[in-house]
Amino acid sequence: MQELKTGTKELMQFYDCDEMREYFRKKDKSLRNKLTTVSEAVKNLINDGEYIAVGGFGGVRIPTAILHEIVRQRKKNLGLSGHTATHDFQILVAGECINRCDIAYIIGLEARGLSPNARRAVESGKIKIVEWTNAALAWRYKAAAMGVPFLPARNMMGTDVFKYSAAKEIECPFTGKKLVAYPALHPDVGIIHVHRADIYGNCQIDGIQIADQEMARASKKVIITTEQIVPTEQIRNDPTRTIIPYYLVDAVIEVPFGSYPGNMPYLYYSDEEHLKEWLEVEKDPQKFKEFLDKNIYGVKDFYEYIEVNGGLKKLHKLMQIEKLIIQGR
Amino acid sequence: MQELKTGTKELMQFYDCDEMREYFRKKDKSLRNKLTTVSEAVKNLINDGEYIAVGGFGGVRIPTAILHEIVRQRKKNLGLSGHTATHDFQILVAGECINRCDIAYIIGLEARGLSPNARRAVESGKIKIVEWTNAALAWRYKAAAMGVPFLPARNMMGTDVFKYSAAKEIECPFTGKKLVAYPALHPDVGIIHVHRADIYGNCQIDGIQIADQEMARASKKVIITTEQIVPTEQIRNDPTRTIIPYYLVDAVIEVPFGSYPGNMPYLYYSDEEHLKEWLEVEKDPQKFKEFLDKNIYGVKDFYEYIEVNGGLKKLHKLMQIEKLIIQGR
Amino acid sequence: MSAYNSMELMICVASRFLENGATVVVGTGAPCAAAMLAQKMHAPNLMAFFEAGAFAPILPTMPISVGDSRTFYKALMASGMLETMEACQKGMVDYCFLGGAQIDMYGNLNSSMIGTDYDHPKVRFPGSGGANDLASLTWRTMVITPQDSRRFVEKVDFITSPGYLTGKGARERAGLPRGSGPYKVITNLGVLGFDEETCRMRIESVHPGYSIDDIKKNTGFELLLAKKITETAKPTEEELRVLREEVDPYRYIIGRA
Amino acid sequence: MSAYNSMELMICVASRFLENGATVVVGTGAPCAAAMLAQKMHAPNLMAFFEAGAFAPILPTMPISVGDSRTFYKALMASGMLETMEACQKGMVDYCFLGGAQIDMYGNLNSSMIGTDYDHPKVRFPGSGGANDLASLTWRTMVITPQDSRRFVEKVDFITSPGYLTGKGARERAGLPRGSGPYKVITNLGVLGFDEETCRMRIESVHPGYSIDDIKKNTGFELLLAKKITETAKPTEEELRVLREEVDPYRYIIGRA
Repeated sequence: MQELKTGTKELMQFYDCDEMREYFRKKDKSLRNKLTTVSEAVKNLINDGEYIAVGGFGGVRIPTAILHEIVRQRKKNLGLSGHTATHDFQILVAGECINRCDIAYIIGLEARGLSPNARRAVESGKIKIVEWTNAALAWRYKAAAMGVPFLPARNMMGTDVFKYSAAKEIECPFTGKKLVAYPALHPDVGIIHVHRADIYGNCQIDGIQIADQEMARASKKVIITTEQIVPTEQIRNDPTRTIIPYYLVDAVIEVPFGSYPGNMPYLYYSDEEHLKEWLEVEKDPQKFKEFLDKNIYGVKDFYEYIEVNGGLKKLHKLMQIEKLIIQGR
Repeated sequence: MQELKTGTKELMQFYDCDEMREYFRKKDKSLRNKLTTVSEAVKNLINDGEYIAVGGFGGVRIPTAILHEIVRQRKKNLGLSGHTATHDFQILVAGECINRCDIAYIIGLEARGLSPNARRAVESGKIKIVEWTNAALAWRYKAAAMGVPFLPARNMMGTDVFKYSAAKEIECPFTGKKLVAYPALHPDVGIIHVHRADIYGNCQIDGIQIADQEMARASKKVIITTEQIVPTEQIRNDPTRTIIPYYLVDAVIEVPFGSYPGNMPYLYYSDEEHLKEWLEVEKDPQKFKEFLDKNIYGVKDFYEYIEVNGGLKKLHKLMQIEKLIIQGR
Repeated sequence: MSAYNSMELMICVASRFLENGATVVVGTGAPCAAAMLAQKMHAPNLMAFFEAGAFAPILPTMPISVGDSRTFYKALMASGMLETMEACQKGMVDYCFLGGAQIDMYGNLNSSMIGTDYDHPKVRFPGSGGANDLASLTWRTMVITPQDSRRFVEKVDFITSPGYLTGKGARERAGLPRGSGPYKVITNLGVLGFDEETCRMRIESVHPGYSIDDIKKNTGFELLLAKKITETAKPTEEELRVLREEVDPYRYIIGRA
Repeated sequence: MSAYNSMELMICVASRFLENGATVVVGTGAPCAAAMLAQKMHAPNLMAFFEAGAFAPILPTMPISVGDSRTFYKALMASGMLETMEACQKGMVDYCFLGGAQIDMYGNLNSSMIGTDYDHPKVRFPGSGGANDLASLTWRTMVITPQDSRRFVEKVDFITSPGYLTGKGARERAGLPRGSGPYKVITNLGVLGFDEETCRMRIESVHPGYSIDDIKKNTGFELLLAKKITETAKPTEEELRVLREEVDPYRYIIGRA
């Protein structure tokens, strides 16, 4: 028998699978119109202290309008699943909305560099963190989506990521092999931006889905923003394409260009100028405060945010970059 | 600590996950033309004694041409994953090709009744069986597809299905709950019929995929029959739709109407007359022998099999039934 | 009031248990007809999953397989088998419908074999398919079955799908999800439920023209009696019309009685 | 022979290790450029996975995120993150490319933090992302990194991605897949590999213009020497042309040197 280790950190978000069954049993699964507004969705579905998960990949297919509204409504003490959380993390930290995070990748914006403000917040200890990896968090969603309390895997063992996680080692009942066990992760609220949804919340995504298929199935509540609302007939004409079925969803909001300044595959590329501006102004807290007033606190909705950053002309350029008509990346 | 039970049957197909890693490492993953014929694929890729899995759902999207060829080439002592194995099971039993089966659902053809011949074979003990369920076998594929030696679940416990299986009970490391552990199932050969594939084996399926996504990823070798070969450009123009990537696949054969007499969603319905004939003639071993000669042993390929059963006129009718133009089911 | 056959009665009775907004995994045959009838009568928002991966189709006609193309005709999602099974495992699905060759007083079902020696069965049936999965993982198992004492037995030869196993608390002790189990058994003679204290089968309503004694005589174990036993309401004209004209116009199912 | 900068050299050298028919998970930056260069030079059948779910794209330009739309442009499959990770876990993927703030003699990588107190790091970095996953689950980890003794350290402050941990057999004892581990470390000074007996880092080739001593001086631990140490072959004219004209015409990556 091998020595089995256990991570030293406490599990910050875990529901017993029988409790979750009770919850999902009671969830209203009727086919009802769930159209609402960004501000209503955030007000009604996201409570201070809850644990949220953000779809997409940090700067790709992100629900920016919801993230800004969380900041604008000054939500506090949220938990976050930091599954490649880049610009999404940056926004939530800017608003001082989160106090704990299961991390796989935070602070950075991939090739763009690191967020000075997010780094300060994490290094100061204002945000309590527990270590995981991208696959680990995705498998944690998958366990929750499957309705089991854990899933086994073969990574993370032997490293400090395991040591500062809340994972456990187990022994395989068939092979005797040492495996890592990942506890199911049920976010209180999952927030996802998609290409198409109907008014009930049946959703289609074009291109990679990252971990959103699993995350939507794992979350207690799901908020969908969508590039466009389509008739349910369109969903029914191609049901193979449905990636999130309506009964998981609590709110649907049509937000054209809703992933801006993130990339929306097949539609528009990320606004690299604006993302660079974020990283730049964060170096100076005063400038950053003015920047947030201008871009988030001082604008009344997502249209105005886009307007402030170049409006239709900017969007047109990002569409042309996405379609490889003009150069950029 | 709870008492943990274990199924009483022996695991008939299990590979250690590190052995499978070595196997998959060596598998040729280059993008090469895999077009071949039904008879070559069966000759080269299915060996006596190997363990096979059949895609689709017994009488829906089944690779009939391959199944007939297995019978025609008189393959022996095959193992089978009986994941809702209906007409597929019936064909393989008719050819006396299988000697063991992990069963979820066998012998029956759902609402159509039971196969007298398959029943005789199982009741006589000629086919050794081990009990599972549809979900259990699908989760076994999924474990293999994920590269882990087992997956936990919450069904089968407390029943005789568990007792006569090779599953084990385990205790959840996070909740202390009793769970069932399903060992990974790596078929030696997975055989799947799809709507569209390119010459390399990139496949699309319209409508439900049953458990083929998992099974293709679990199998050591994969044989694809497809209604049509499409240019790779078509795959690349909609990569969201790819359900089986080429590197899993060993052989691709274009077999139009390849699921006949099974249903092929969106294209043609099952041939209920012919399936009824199967069930009827099986009652009389002599008549059944003649029937098999006529339909399998005595025909040289799949075109001829369809010809014997009504040819284009029959196919046209099944297409009209599928499209709800004429009544039938 | 029109005449009706026992299949029509069972389907109508079953359909009434399916409330609007509920979720159900249906098979082929009577359960599918019951779900369709419920949708057309009182439960337009009853959502049907099929075991092979379909969700919320607009069924154009009766499927012959739980995986055939009818099951995802104009569906909201055509996914895979584990999508359905995992929705059940997560507690998303209220009902399933099962049958079997034998059922005992705890609602345990046998669809595997007759005989006492596993390796030499007297009669071999198909096995679980998805039945064990649905009986384990949905909240409430419903059974539609003809009633006779060879089918309603003291002890099933093989437990394929778990009812309450050996009685109250046994499912949970076995590891099955908390609070799930058999709900109603709808036969040609009446409706049977389960006593909350003992988890044993009890008579809850008797179909018109039959008596409590008829039910007891056709049952191979001792049945409990609900506190109040009612007479089953007959199928209404409207139920029969919808069932015959819209749900099963070709009498695939209702022609079997 | 053209002049070349160190980034161009590292990309060319890395690309030569990627044989035709191999599978690789690539990130953004130099690894992506190395994979593209290999495909255009000698390995048209080199198949690239991206961590967020893309497989075998025809990259039109350098992606800035491993999840952005470039990564599945004209791809053969656009799936999800676990599709890639599980392909790795199954043993389907030969190579991954990683970097880090620190690396030790066993190829353990740190991309999490500098400092000794986890809760009060001196400097906090992004963390694993998918790095630990790829280092654990692909067969061979490749590293492209500038070489200096603050980066090549005796002991990393935090093991984010497993190298050979504490030496031979340690990965397997920890539970990681058998036979996997670090393969090559490509720096601006040379190519380092790993000794088969001790799993310690060793010098295998030295880039033109540098010496074994230059490499040793820029390394904070004792390096072993391969039996035969060669001089790295310079980038060829054709490699440089393809890299500059086809792979990275806007000098996103090669402009960083």
